[in-house]
Formats: sequence, structure tokens, C-alpha cells
Amino acid sequence: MTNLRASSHFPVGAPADSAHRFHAGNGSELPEVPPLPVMRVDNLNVYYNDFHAVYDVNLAFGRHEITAMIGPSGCGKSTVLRCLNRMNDLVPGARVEGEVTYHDQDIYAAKVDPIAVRQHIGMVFQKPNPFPKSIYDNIAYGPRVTGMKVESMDDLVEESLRSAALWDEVKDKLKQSAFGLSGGQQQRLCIARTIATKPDVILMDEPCSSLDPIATSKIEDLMQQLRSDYTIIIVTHNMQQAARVSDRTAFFTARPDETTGNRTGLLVEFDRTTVIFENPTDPRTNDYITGRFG
Amino acid sequence: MTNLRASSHFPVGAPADSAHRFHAGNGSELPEVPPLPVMRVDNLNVYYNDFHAVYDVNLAFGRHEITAMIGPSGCGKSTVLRCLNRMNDLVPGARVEGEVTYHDQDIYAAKVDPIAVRQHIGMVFQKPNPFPKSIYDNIAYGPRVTGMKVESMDDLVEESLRSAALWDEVKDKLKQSAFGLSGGQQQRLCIARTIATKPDVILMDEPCSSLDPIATSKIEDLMQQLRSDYTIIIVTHNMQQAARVSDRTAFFTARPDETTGNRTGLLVEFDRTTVIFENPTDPRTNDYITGRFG
Amino acid sequence: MSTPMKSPGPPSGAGQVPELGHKRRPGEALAKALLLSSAVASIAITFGIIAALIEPVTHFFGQVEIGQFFAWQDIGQQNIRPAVLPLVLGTLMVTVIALVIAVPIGLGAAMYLSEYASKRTRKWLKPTVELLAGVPSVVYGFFAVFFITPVVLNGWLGLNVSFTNSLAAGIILGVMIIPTIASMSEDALSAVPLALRQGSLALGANRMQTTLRVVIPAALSGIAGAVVLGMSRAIGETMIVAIAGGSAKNNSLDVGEGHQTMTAFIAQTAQGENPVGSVSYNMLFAVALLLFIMTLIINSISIAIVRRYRQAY
Amino acid sequence: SGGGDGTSGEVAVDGSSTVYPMSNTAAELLAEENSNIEVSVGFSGTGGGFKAFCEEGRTDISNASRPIKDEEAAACADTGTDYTELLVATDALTVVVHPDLDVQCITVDQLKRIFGPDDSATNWSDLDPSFPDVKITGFIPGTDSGTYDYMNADVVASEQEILREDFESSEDDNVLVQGVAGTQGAVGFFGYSYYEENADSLKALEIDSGAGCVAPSAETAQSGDYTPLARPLFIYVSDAAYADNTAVKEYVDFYIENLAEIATIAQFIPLNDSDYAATKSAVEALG
Amino acid sequence: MNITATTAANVTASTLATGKRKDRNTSSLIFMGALWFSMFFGVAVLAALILDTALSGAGRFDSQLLFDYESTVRKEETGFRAGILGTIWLMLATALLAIPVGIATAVHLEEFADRTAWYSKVIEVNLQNLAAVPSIIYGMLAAAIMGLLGFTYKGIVLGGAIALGLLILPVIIIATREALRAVPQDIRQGSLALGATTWQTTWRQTLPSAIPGIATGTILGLSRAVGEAAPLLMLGVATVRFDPTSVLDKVTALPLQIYSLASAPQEALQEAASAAIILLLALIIGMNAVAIFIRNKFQRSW
Ligand SMILES: Nc1ncnc2c1ncn2[C@@H]1O[C@H](COP(=O)(O)OP(=O)(O)OP(=O)(O)O)[C@@H](O)[C@H]1O
Ligand SMILES: Nc1ncnc2c1ncn2[C@@H]1O[C@H](COP(=O)(O)OP(=O)(O)OP(=O)(O)O)[C@@H](O)[C@H]1O
Ligand SMILES: [Mg+2]
Ligand SMILES: [Mg+2]
Ligand SMILES: O=P([O-])([O-])[O-]
Repeated sequence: MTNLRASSHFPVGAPADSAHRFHAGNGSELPEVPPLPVMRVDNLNVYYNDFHAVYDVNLAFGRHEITAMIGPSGCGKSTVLRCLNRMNDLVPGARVEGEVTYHDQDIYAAKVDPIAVRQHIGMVFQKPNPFPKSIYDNIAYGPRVTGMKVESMDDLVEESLRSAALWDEVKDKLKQSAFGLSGGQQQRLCIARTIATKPDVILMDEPCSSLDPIATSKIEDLMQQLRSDYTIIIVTHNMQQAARVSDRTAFFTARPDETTGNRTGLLVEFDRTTVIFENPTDPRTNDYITGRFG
Repeated sequence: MTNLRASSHFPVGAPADSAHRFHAGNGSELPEVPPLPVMRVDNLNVYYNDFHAVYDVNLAFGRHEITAMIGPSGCGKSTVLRCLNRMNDLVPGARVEGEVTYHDQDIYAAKVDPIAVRQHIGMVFQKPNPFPKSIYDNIAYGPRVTGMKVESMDDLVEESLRSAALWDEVKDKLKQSAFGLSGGQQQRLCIARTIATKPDVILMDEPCSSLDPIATSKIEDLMQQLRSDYTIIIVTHNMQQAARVSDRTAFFTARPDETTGNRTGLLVEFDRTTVIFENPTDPRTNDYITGRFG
Repeated sequence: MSTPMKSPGPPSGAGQVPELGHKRRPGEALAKALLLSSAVASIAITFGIIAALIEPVTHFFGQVEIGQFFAWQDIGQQNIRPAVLPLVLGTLMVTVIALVIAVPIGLGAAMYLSEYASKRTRKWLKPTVELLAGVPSVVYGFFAVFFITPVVLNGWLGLNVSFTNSLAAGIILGVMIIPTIASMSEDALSAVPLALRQGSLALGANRMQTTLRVVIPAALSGIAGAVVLGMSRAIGETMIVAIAGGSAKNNSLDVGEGHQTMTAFIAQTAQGENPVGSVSYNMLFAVALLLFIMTLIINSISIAIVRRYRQAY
Repeated sequence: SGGGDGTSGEVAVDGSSTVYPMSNTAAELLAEENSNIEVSVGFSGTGGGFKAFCEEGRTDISNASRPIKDEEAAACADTGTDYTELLVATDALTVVVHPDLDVQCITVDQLKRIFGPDDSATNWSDLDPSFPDVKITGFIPGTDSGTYDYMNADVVASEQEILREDFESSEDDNVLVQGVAGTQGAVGFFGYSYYEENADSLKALEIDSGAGCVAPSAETAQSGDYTPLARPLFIYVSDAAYADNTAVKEYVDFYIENLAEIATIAQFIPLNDSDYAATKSAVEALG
Repeated sequence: MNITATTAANVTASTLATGKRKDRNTSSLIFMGALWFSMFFGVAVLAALILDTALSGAGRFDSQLLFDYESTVRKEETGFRAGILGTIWLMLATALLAIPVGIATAVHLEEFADRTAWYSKVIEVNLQNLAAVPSIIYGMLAAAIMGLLGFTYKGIVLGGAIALGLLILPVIIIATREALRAVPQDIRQGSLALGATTWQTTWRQTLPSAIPGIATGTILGLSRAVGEAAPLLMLGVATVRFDPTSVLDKVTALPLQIYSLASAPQEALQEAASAAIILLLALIIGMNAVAIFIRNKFQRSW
């Protein structure tokens, strides 16, 4: 079974020679493994009660890179993503084994406060989920509840909305309900809301799946802009999207248990996006990419 | 705006030279337009209250062919499909304009009983929706409620389950609840249930979107078997699926209204599947097919 | 299995180690403590009820034998009337009548609301029906005695029932629980996914067939829950039966006669003539405890049924 | 003494629902003179009233439609509640029949055969061949009422200590009124006021207790001729409350001072002179 | 034309456009009629009840009904001032007692307790059971509690509020839990993902979003309590001729006053009771209307 793992070891703390890249592009100048992983997942196994949902995943997420996780439905992409900021704590019956480190600290260690984890590792969800408040209050909410020291909330709101490329569209209606925005605007609002708490990593679970093509392309553009300041990890079922936006891609699939028929998710291959899409090692990756299944 | 229409007229009752084809294949032997359309849609406009959901669609569905409808989310595929057996009657506020003919009869004519229409034009839904009854009763339900004259219900149930390639898997547990089946089995049960009422046309709205790849390929195989007896119209958001199973493909998209921002669905192009995927006329089709948007 | 390599020296990536340790949040702890104590207090009610009833009940069973309590006939001496079974019979009779009225009508109304009424109609009709549950039971009681019995039963229907009778009390009790059954059943019917109705209609079934053969079976556990809740409302209702159901124990099965129920007995005894500490007075608590246990059992059964047969869609 | 001198305070009265209208009327009339005295009048029944009065000590005055029972007196002794019993009025329990029934007068023995459990009559002609051949149906108060108890213990007094059980019963006397008024051959009994209010739809029977037929009325009840159905109504006053709480003293004094008027308003029969004198002197003895 | 196609067309021609509708056949029509009858049976009874009562109380819709105390001296002018004020006091005190405890309990159960734990299931069953306990038993429990608290006289605002509060507590808890459950998980997750604590999430997001549902459930619970007489009877509530000024004052309630006057021999008092019934119904209809208004106005489609 060891051959299922994409690659067993990711060196950490390799010399930061390649420095930060500020531009999108699945260019070949990308080192083979993330040189400075902000987060790492080692031998991650996730269970929902008795059900083994994710089997032994190893991943490393490079600083200021965009990493995409793709794979057929039910292969555990969202499950792995939720492990990265301990959102799985909220799922009754969910149990996490293995190590998830953030800046070399095990975020599942007893001493670690999951709330502090989530302040550093923000999350954007599949369906835009603005709060039933004004646009302004949606942005201000995070800084307020986390007790962030903010000089001027107005400035922070503006700055966050600008970063999310939403400022011009909403600047005249900050006090209006966020529910009045279109789906794409709502999703950008949710991104702005996350940015406002100044996280380090942003997780996105199929952020465009409920959006139309125009809104989708706006979000994709936004991701490219954000990568200069944030590390982004995105789950998508849309291969084209992964190919368009990400530096690295992890391909997951699910394997049914012979006796129970339960499908356990596992990582098939994790590599630079160009390699995954042009020259995958595993035949299952190839089948998936070429649309032969899924 | 007339240029948006794929082709304004489809000849009806053209000579049945090509006879029946019993095998899948997007072969070039397919005539350019359906020679014997079982159903036609002419200048179809659909409204949900004030919202113009579908604009002026013209289509013809060939006998014993599989027609796929593809396009981005919200472009009105499901809406058009529901018009074909008057399921839209059940949607409050839905209003249908234009003509939908089945064997040259307008199914929206005043004298037509929508219930009779649905007996001839069956439907399979996105999520498997078995009734909370036994497998047997699920199949027997349709014939019973429509008052079909059935010599032996047992035989009919067996025959329907065989046609849906489900018999071997369930023959020992016909009296058990249909809820015990897996998702893929449930979907095949729903197809069997539809077949049991001996319809002429089967409509399928994303029948595989909640299924895993293995179950999906079983359903796709099944569609190929069924085409010898039925006319099949399928909505899918999966282009590969459309390419794999269908003879003809209709590509829809949605265009936002400049003032309201509401997105109205329209038919971009309708042609043989090979043409749509290999040599589309409309640039938007090309963009969509090549994954440039959506 | 790989041993993850820890980087020596400064951490990777960012310049400083993010602080992830636990913070103290005293306000949070206080809020949680308050919430927990409220929850505990609410749960303690059940024990409170038992505690409040148990002492006089032990006195009662010091005064009479258990066989005299669970008896059809009073022992007929010294003005002691410990037999409870006639009261149970009265309770069951009015409850059955109430259910005979309320189950079909409540279910019919629920089907109408969920399957036939338009959204707007439902928005106003449902609360109107729910109003029936808000009518004070004293009002219902007088309505039963001064309208249902003389005008409807003896007048329009030409029956010849007594002035206080189980029929009128049961009918009005039924009217009172219609909204409970209708409203909860409507919730259960509405919770049946649209997909099932569409599945049925797409097979060429009409609305009636869809409602009766697909929607109702799918909602059955919710409907059962509604019926049982209605039933325990009927069993526990006091003023209607105290006013309209008669105030004498009666072992006959004639619904045209009055039958004292358990709740009516409690209300009438508590207001009555009996010296405190007397058998009759203590019996009040024994009947109350029995009533409490009965509703508890019936409800627990219903909850079990609902759980067991609840469909997960 | 009368009110109007600005006394204030609370008075708690509970007990018999039969006596309730009297004590309530007394409270109302007193309130017109001195609204600072807050009187509350409950209707928990005679038994419930004595529980509150003796055991719990929460009332100053207990209304009773029967004399206190031994166990209740014992409870009062246990808690050290000394009390004074005051006779305040008489209620003429009235036996009524459907107005069409051709019966005017019954003897006490016939009364027992109508309402008692032994040898119960099912037809009027069972009682007397001259009575019409009409089935007897009956409407009687509930077993928990003082009215039932009086008829049971003081009039019928059968060994079984119950009234017959095949009659309809209700706690609400208005239901009995409707029942008798609406049923051919029906008989029932209840307090005089319910008859008085419905005299046009009911017929009251005269009672022959050996000295000829006597109709229920203020005069016959006062004179003692209307036996055995004239039942006494009492209030029990806590001696300590009367002594310590000027509001209680004020209320009781006012009550007894205006007893005749109050009884009339509440539609009971005022005491005759000698009974009234006895009540008055009992109050004076209180302090 | 193709043979098969023609056959199929013939079949449809005879069956599609018959002009008959299977939704309009005899059994369907009978069924619909039965549903209509069921729907309007209850409404008809309600109408008959209101009409019947309003007619018997017709002579007494005057200001004395509202503003005067009960009177046996001038029966034609008897009023329900004490009952009305008492009911208002009782409702306020009941609300103050039951709403905070009920909401807190529901929040604990829904947002903090481990829902899969065995005791959560016990609590759930227990709450459903409490909602079905006869109201008269709550009266007895309240009497016992008042005894424990050291009150000899129980027919005071506090006693009544305890009885009615206990009665509606399960209703409030269940309604609140439903309202909380209706708040989409999205909102909670969104808040938690920003680093908010569970309590912050509850206090700032979940509870505010659930307020319409909570308000509706609470008002419906209170409107049930308004009409209750049996539990108050158990407390020995008495007739008073003064206005309550604190929760420790003696009190009566509208339904009890109605009960006592409707059983009086005098027709004038019965008439007043009928008029007061209409008053009570109007109060309850008003409360329900407010609940419906809140429900319809603030109902959010997420
Ligand atoms: N809360 C839960 N409880 C139990 N099982 C769960 C839960 N959430 C997910 N699962 C199961 O775990 C497996 C992985 O689910 P997950 O949502 O991570 O898949 P995914 O790859 O994100 O799929 P999708 O593309 O459909 O979102 C699935 O089989 C799913 O049914
Ligand atoms: N019942 C309804 N009421 C109002 N609007 C509706 C309704 N159903 C669909 N619509 C709207 O009509 C448009 C077309 O919807 P439709 O479901 O037909 O799209 P679709 O192409 O099937 O999309 P998808 O791929 O997401 O299923 C959408 O904008 C949708 O919001
Ligand atoms: Mg997912
Ligand atoms: Mg669709
Ligand atoms: O209330 P009573 O004791 O007089 O019946």
C-alpha cells in the first residue's frame, strides 16, 4: 500500500533560494517540492465514527503558493481541507489521526487552541455564507470577535474589500444587508471577511461551484492577486480550474472496501500542476484528467 | 437575436431511411437532423413569475436517439427538460410559452391531461428518489396507479429490473426497502420504475451527478442498452458524459439581462455530438467545451 | 512509515512562530455555566413532579390497599371511593372519541395544507387552525355543555344524550387537539422531499394517489408522533371534561352518559369538600401520579416509534 | 362598628364555593366604604379551605358549607389555630322537577327513595300511585361538593354513605338547572339561589317532614319549618387574626353587622332573629 | 412513415387528449371534498363558538367590563378588571421566568451539549414528555415549589407564574431548539472559521438569526398559558378586588374569573362571563396574530 502515497517525504526548511514568487504561472521554475511549507500533513487518517474516510495522506503546502486538491466526489478532499484548520472538530464523530503541522507546530496538540488556529488559517466555503448583517459588519465581525487591535475599523473594512476586489462595487452600500449582493459578490465578501482577520493561510472549499462563469473568473483573478500575501489551498471538482490557478495539485480518489463497500479516500499523486496535467505518473490520475472517469 | 437559434425548423416525418440504430456511437452515419423526431420544441419560452428563465428554444428529439443537453449551471437545462413532460405544471409561478409537441400533438393543449403525458414521457431525477416502499412495490407503483392492464405483476417487475440491469443484484430482496440499496442501485431502480410503465420517451436530469464513477459507468451502459427501445433525453453538466453517451447535443448558456442582472437561458447550438465537440460553430460552445469557462 | 523530519533552527516560512496556545476566556466559561444550569433545572422538573406527588401517594397507599385503588367498584363504606379504573375508563373513552374526531380531520387538514393549498393560503390557514389550540379550555367546556349537547347532539342529530356526557366532551376535546395533529402532521408531510412527489407524478400518478400512496407513508412516523402528542393533550386536558364530561364515576360504555375522568377527578376533588389528609384527598395525588406515568409511557412509546421508523432522506 | 375609619390591611378568605358569594359580597360592600382593606376570597371548597386555615395558616377566615370535621379540628389544634364558628346564613336546598311533572309535594322517605342508593325509585309512580307514570331521571351535584355531602349525610343517611349512582352529576349547578328544565320527569337538587334565578323553568317540590308540605322560602327556612333541607352556612374566623389584624376585625364586624343585606344579595336566606343574636354575641366574644 | 412511429402516434392520439383529467375523476373529487371539509371543520367550530358566545355576552361589551371589579351587588355592571390585570401580571412574570431559562436550556442543548451522548437523548425524550404533561400537574408542582420557598399563600403572581412558566417551558425550549436548528450550519461555520468562539458565534450569529422563530414559539406558548385555569385552581387563586402591584400580591386571572362567574346562578353574571370569553379570545387571537406576523415577516429563506 505504500505505493499509494505520492511521495513520502517533503523536506522542510530547505533553503529559501527561490524566494517568493509574486505571479501566477505553472511555470517550470517551480521547485519539485515546496521549499518552505507553511503547513504539512503527515500520515493523516480521518474517521467518521467507524468509517475510515481518508487514508494516510501526506502533503506539504508551500508558502505563497496555490495548492489545488482535485478528485471525484466523496474522495475526502473537503475532509482533508477541514483538518487543516480543525473545522472537523465540529463534526460529530470525526476523528483525526496523524500530524498536521503549521509552522512546525502540531495543530492537534493538546495545548493548541483550535480558535487560535482558525485565526491564522481562514476558510472560505462552497456556498457563499455571508452573515445576516450589513456588508460592513460582515467584514468587521472577525476583527471584533478575535479582539484584534484595530486603529480604524473603517480603514480595515476598506482595505479588506479592496483586497477582495469588491470595494468599488459596494462602497456606496456598506450599511446594506450582505444578502442583497449577487452570489459572486457574496463569495468575494466572504473572502474579504477572511482577509480582514489577517490570516496566513486561506482554505477554500469549491469556492466557485455555485457561481456563474463570470463570477468564477473574477474569483480566480482574485486568487492570483492574493497569492502574494497568502498561502492558498483550494478544493475544486473542476479540473480546468485547478489547471488554471494552481501551482501544485493533489489528486485524490476513493477506493471501496471489499467487504463493507465503504469508500475510503486516498491521495494518488501530488506534484506540480503542470506535471499532474501533462505527465502524470499514476494511470488513475491520467484516466481522471482525460475524462475517462468521474 | 434570431441568430441565437440553432436551426429554426426540423422536418418531421422525413423518410426513415436510416432505420433504427441499435448501437451507441457518435458515428457520422447520423443524419444531420433527427429524421423522425418523437418530440419537438418550438419557440419555447419559460418564465418563473416575472423572471424569463428560458428564451426561445427550438429542438427536435430523434426517435431512439440519445440527446444530451449541456451548459453551465442555471442556463435552463432542467427547465426545458421539465417542459417536456409538463413537470413544470407543478412549479408555482412557472409559465410556458411556445409549442412542445409529442407525436405532433401539442402537449400543452387544453384538452391534454398532463397525467397522460407523463405516462408516455417518463422522468428520472438527479438524486435517486425511490419511494419508501419495497423494491417490488417501487416498480409496481407506476403500473398500479396508472391502471395498466398487467397479466403478471411479478413478470413485469422482473422484466423492468432486468432492463435496468438490476435484477441480479436485487432478485433475492425484492421485499426489502429500496432505501437499503446503494446510490447507484437506487438510480437504476428509478430507471426500472420508469420503464415499468412502458413509456416512449425517458427524460433524465443529471442522473449520475450524485453517483460515483463505477455507478456512473453502469448507468451509461444501461442508457446504451435502452436506446433500442426508448428515446432518451439527458441533462448533464459533465461534458465527457455527453460526449460518451449521446448522439446529439444541445448546448445552452445563460445571458444576463443588462438592467436586472437576471440570467436568461438560451440555446446556443444543437447538432450531432461529434460536431459539437469537434467542430462547433459558435465560439461560446468552443470556449465551454475546451474548459475556457464554466 | 515515514518519520516527519523536523527542521532544525528557525521555523520554515514566516519569521515568527504563531501563538496557538489556549487563551483564558472567563466570560465564556460563565456563560456556559449559566446555560448548563438552566438545562439542568429544566430537566429537574420531571423529578420535581415525582417528588411533589410521592409523599401523599405513600400516605394514600397506607390508607387503602392497592387492589382497592385498581378496582372497578368503590368499597362502598365510609364514603371512601378509591377505585380508579372507572376514572381511567372515562379518560380512555373521551380520548378515543377525541381521536376519532381529530385524527381524520386533522390529517385531512394537514393533507389539504401541505398538498393542495397554495403557499399563500397555507400561510394564513395554518395559524387559523392553530388558533383552535389557543381557545381556553374553560370556554370549550361551556361550549360543549350549552351548545354541542343541547343544540348539536340532542337537537340536530336527535340523539338522546345526558346533559353531561362523554360524547360532547370527547368531540370538543377532539376539536381542541385538531390543530396539534394537523399542524404537526403538516410539518411531517412538508418534510417529505419534493423529489418523492415528483417521482410519483412523473410515473403518471395523480395528486390523490401521490398523496395517499407516497407522501402519507413517507411521513408516517411524523404523523404517528402528532397523533400521540394529540392523544396526550386529550388525556391531560382538565377543564373541558370537568365541566362537560360529568362528575360521577361510571363503568358503562355508553358515550351518551357522563364519565368522570382522571383530570376531572383531580380538579373536582382539589376544589371539594374532603378534609385534607382524607383518603379522597390523598387519592388526588395517586391519580395525578398515575396520569403522569400514563402520559410518560405513551409519549416514550411514540418517541421510540418515531425514532425507529424515521426515514432519513 | 362599620368601616370608613381608614384602617388598612389584608384579609384572606378561602373555603366553600357555596358560601363564596356571601363573603365576596361582604368584601365588595366593605370596599365601597374602605378601599384600603384588601380582601381576597377563594373558592377552594370547604375541605381545601380548612387545609389552608388549619394546616397552612394562610387564611384568616374559612368559609364552610358544613361544620368543621373532627380531623380538621384536630389539625387546627395541632397548629394552635383557635377559631370561632359563625353561622352566617341558611341555604334552602331545593328539590326541583321539570315544570310539567304533576307532583307537588314529597315526604322525606320518598326523598330518600329518590336520591338514596337503597330501594331507589325508577318511576314516579313507584313512590306513590297517585304520581304520574313517568320515569325518574336525576341531576345531582358532584360527589365532591358540600351540597352532595349534605344530602348524603344529613338527609338520606344511608348505610352506604352515598347517593344513588345512576343519576347524572355535575359540579356546575347551571348544568343541573339545564338538565332538569330540559328533561321530562327529571328531578334534581341544588342551592336555593339557582332555583330562584330559574323559577320560571323549574318547579320546586314541597317537602313533608311529618308536619305537612312545606315549600322552600325565606320564611319557612328561617322558621325552621323547611326541614331537613335547610342547611346552615358558616364562616370560621381565626381568633388570633381577629385580635391582631384590624383589617380582619373590620371585615368580620362589617360582615356580621350587615349580614341580612349580604345574605339577600347573595340570594341566601338570612338568619332568624335568635340565630342572628347568637352569631352577634359570638363575634362580641371575640374581642 | 415508420410503422412503429405511426403506432405510437395512434396510441397517444387516443389517450393524451381525452379531455378527461385524472385529477378530476370521481374519487379524486371526493377526496378533495373530504380534505376541504377537514380543513374547514375546525374553522367552522371556532366560528360557531365565537358567535354563540358573543351572542350570549352581547349586552355586556361596555367599559365596565374592562375597568370595574367583580360585583354581586350590581350584577349588571360586574367587571373583569382584577382578572385582566392579573392575567397581564401573570403573563409578564411567566415570560420573565420561562423565557430566559427556556432559551438558555435550548442553547445549551443545541449549541454546547454533545448531541450524540446518551444523556442528550434522555433530555430530548424528557422534554418531549414534559410538553405532554397535563397542565393540572404543573399546578400541583408549583404548589409544592411555593411550599418549599416558604410561601403559605400560593395564589400570588409568583405562584401562578411558576405554574404557567413550568407549563410553557418545554414549549419554549422545543421552539427555540427548532429555531436554532433552522439557522444554517453555514453561518456557524463562517463565524468559527474567522476565529470566533462557540459562545461568540452563538451570541452574535445564531441567536440573532433565530429570534423570529424563538419569538413565535414563545408567544404561542404564552397564548396557551393565557387561557389556562386548571393549574391556577390548584394554587387556590382567589377573587380579589384590588390591583396587584408586585409579584407577591394576590392575583386572579381572566379564565378563572370566567370559570367562577359562568357557574354563578345569576344570568347577569353568566352574560358577563360570555363577554369576558370574547375578551379572552380576542387577547389570544391578538397574540397569535403577532406571532404569525413575526413568522411571516421575518421568515428568512437562507
Ligand atoms: N460529517 C460526516 N459524517 C460522516 N461521513 C462523512 C461526513 N462528511 C463526509 N463524510 C464522508 O466522508 C467521505 C469524504 O467526504 P468529503 O466531503 O470529504 O468528500 P469530497 O471529496 O469533499 O466530496 P465532494 O466533492 O462531494 O465535496 C464521503 O464518503 C462522505 O460521505
Ligand atoms: N422553481 C423555480 N422558481 C424560480 N426560478 C427558478 C426555479 N427553478 C429554476 N429557476 C431559475 O431558472 C433558471 C434556470 O434554472 P434550471 O434549474 O433550469 O438551470 P439548470 O441549467 O438546470 O442548472 P443546473 O445545472 O444548476 O441544474 C435559474 O436561474 C434558476 O434560478
Ligand atoms: Mg467536498
Ligand atoms: Mg438542473
Ligand atoms: O364548595 P363546597 O364545599 O361548599 O361544595
